[in-house]
Amino acid sequence: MTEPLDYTASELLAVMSGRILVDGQTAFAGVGIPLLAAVLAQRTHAAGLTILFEGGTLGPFVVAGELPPSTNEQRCTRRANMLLSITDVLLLLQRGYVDVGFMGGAQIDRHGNLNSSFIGDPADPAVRLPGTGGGNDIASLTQMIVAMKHERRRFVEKVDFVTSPGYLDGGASREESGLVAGGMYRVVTDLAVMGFDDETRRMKVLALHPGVTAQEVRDNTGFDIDIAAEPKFTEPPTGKELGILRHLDPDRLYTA
Amino acid sequence: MTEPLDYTASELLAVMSGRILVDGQTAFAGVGIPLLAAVLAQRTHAAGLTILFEGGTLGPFVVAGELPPSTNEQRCTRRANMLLSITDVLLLLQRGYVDVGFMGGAQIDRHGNLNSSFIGDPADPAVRLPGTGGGNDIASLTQMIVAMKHERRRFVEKVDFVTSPGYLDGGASREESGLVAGGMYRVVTDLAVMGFDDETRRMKVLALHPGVTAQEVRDNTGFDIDIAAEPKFTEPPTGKELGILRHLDPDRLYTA
Amino acid sequence: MSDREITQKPYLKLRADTQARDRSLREKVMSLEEAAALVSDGDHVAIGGCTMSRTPFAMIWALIRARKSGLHCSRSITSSEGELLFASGVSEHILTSWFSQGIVWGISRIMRAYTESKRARFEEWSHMAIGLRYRAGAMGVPFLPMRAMMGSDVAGQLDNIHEMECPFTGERVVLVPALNPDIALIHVQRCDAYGNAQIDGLEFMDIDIAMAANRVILTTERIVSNDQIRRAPDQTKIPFIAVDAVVEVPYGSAPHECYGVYEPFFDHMDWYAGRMKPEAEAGIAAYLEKYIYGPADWAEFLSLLGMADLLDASRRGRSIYND
Amino acid sequence: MSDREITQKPYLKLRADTQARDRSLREKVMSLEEAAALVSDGDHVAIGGCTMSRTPFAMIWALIRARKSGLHCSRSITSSEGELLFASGVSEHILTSWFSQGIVWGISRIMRAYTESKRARFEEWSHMAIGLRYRAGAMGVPFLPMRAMMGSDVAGQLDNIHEMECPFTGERVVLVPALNPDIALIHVQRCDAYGNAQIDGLEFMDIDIAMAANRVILTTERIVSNDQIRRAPDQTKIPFIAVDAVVEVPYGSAPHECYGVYEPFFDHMDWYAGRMKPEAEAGIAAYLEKYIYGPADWAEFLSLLGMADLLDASRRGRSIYND
Repeated sequence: MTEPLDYTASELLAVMSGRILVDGQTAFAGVGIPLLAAVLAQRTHAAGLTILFEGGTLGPFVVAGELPPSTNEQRCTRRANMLLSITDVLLLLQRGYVDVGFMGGAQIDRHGNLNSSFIGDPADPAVRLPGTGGGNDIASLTQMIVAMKHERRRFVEKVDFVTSPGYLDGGASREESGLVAGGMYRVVTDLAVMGFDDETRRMKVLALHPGVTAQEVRDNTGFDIDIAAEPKFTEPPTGKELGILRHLDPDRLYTA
Repeated sequence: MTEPLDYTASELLAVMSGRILVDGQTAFAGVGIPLLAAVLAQRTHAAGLTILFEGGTLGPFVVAGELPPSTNEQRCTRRANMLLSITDVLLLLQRGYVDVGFMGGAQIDRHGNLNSSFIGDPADPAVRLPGTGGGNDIASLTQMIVAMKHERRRFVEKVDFVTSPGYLDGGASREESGLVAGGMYRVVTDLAVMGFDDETRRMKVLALHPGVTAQEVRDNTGFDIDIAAEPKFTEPPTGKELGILRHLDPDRLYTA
Repeated sequence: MSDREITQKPYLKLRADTQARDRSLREKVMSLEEAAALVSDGDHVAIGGCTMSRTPFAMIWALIRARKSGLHCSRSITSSEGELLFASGVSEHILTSWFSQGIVWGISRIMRAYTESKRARFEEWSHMAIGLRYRAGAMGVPFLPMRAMMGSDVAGQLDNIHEMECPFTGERVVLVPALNPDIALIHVQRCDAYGNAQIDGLEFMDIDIAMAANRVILTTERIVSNDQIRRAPDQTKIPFIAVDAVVEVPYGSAPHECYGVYEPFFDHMDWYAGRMKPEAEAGIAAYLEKYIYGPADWAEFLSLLGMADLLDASRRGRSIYND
Repeated sequence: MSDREITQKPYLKLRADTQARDRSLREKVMSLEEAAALVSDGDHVAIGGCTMSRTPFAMIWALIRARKSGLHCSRSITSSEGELLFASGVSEHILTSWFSQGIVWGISRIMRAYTESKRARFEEWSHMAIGLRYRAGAMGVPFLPMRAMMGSDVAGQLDNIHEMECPFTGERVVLVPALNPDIALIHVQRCDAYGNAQIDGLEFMDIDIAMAANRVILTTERIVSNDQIRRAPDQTKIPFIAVDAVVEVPYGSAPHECYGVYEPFFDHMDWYAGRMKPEAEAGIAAYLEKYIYGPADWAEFLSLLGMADLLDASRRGRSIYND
């Protein structure tokens, strides 16, 4: 066994969420960690992964060191297979061409609802956040993967505002609201990989990252979260994975 | 006064309907007489007329001697300003960008309804005609000009089938059906120019062509049609107009 | 006759069918015959192009040769390919807005013979209604609203059209249901081996048809490299994720036209129309025998059209770029 | 606050307004100042592009200099141009899906300051909902159906959104109302003097916005001949019939990007973001003074950005065609 490698929390996040993507899938990716993770997946186990950006790009090539600042700049389009209008690329979600939506999150609750609109009372918020963008559409129409930092203030019992729907109030409430397709699939943090119970739709820990304890997850989660008595552990990031990430983001814009 | 010029019924039709078009208008034109008439208008009094084809062409240049066989061939697109999908060019009608629809007709009734679908009982027709194409859409959403031969079997009390709506049963029945915009504006034949009464929406003669009598129109119309006691007359085709038409259609495909 | 209807798929079924397709970037090049095998009897087959333009003629030719049956066909406007589909027995149901060889040739005798005798059905919708039905299918919604068709007998004789009042403005609109064809046949000027397609000139309804369908067969004048596609991704009109087969067929729309490559083979179309005049059904039966079933392959079909016609159609076709 | 709402026009009014426009093929070239005069206080102004891409920055710059007020703005995603619209007092209402300078610069302090104090309103709709609202406007229908927004608080806090059951499938869909802006501001790579516009790269929602609006101002990197447009009519994305003003403004999206011509002026955007950090409102007031009100003309504004930045942004912009 060699020495464990050094990596940042963001690098861990990118590696762990990238591993969830499957070869041949079509994935809507946000910029930052999701994009890094998706490109990492393409260059490791999922060469046939198709990336889509909500700005209108289908199947681009992301140039190392030229990561796009949003999904809407020309950097997103280099050597793409197709460019579409925003509305048309989002309609691919609705038509069912997209397997996975992959984004970051500011605040999430036990049923996987995401808030990126308001902290506090929406009518008189403590913080007005930037809003949904395509988040609501993507979360409504795909299997979602969310990558985010594991902090108590981000993992809350109930979000202040449901910007991007997860399982709403749990159980069958998502389907009953009219959202018959998609749903929250995985939440990946710097501590663990979470999924959702098939019945209750409550968040549960599927695996802890190397060296993380169940107590650490509980301490950093603002609600009661299910963790197996003998939890599984993820495999640590490999040198190859970290090397690809550092090649892609040499200035550590997203992986500092 | 010079000798009256010789011209065919189709040439008369093209000249008379072309004159109705106004400079600066945007007109949806079918092939055949409507297209010839529209190009004639452009080359006489309406240089700023914009022609649209239901195949998806906006503002084309029609080459003399290369008249398109339908609105969907590349001949329709020469030196056009824009090509759109069929659905999008038809949506220009719905959005309100188009002033005039201009087409031929197989059968018309006293309220300006057009039939291009069935002769006889639609459930067991004597003749299955080719159908609406964009006719229904154009008639539903623009001020319509129809150019057709004036024959008793074509001008009927009530069409067997309303393919392209005129004023339906007359009066306010068109608006009441939900068709709040557009309506039949003019019917031009080889005998006369017809309009519609503002109240009853019944067809009436606005002007007879040179040398045509009111009785001739009545004899060739399958319903009781209003003609003023002292009818107006149109001006005969000029040498310039006929010259342009013959230049455009040297093989007399549409003007024999 | 419920087997003469095109039915609407529930949304979850539509999604599941799409998700079951291999949408990855993979090579899909095959022969006309292999592509024909992707079409099942009874399928709803949407036909790209319009009238005599970018008709996927070679693919239809292959379907007739493969003796398909019970196909429900749909197309914006139907020309001679519809006559052949009826007369060959491949289809007894075409949903379209207009059906005849072309205005200059008068009313189709074959269309009349088959529909008036009720051996086949010409289901008539307005041009825009068909466009919006495909578009609804492409958008993944069950319907779209429109402001035509009201008051007319075209709407009156259809039972899957619905009127409603807009909840925002109180205005009356017509709703038309989505069309999601089982398979779409589209002919393009060029695409890559993965199915990224570029279309020059008039698009007709092809993009919506491709995105709405559960399977897409592209025939193409030529296959280009994926690198060429990626150099101008804003020129891609149909993405590889929606395509299931790519067949390279030069002159694949003949005797119809392919924008910028060839105009219609007018001499042949005139001759064909004349052939139907004395006895339509016997005429088209002979045509099917000689031109569809007879040739060993597509090149032999083109040979029957003749080199002179091919050169003339090509000269006229390319002339669009002369200015 | 009804003056903070964007209202929907009745169909006949929408048509009458469109028909009253001179849609003929005529020259429409004018200056930024003349084009700004086409915008009335209180208008609903739709802004083309997305985030930092093809923002009609020069036109917004001109509207701020012209001291417009009460504009209702809408845009797919709003970046620093929205901060300037709020801080200048030109607009107190922006309808958009996301509002911040850009992810890498964190949450907009100006957006927060204005919305949290209720001096201005950020009306949030999902990205697709905004796209479909413009599309409904472009199609001339009062609404479009969609399958997102349900269950969320984004829909919950809006009163002009409606749920219904599809009459064909029984499925539940959300209806979103049409947006028909009074005026649209769109920046393009090239157009002719009549307003036939070509757009390279990402289109965003610009085509729908242009067709939906009652008036369109195009700013363009360069004006080309109508002959050039007519040589490739399938490249025209916005037709002259929808355009009311054409303004030639090189670097008209600076300091944002224009696809294939220049990338964002990142140094300036970083500096701008930093300038807001200590005291956002004082920072943007100083920025407005120096960069918006101060310059004699657009060239002087570009001079303030600096030649080195301009060359670097251009080099990066053109690099998309290097492959």
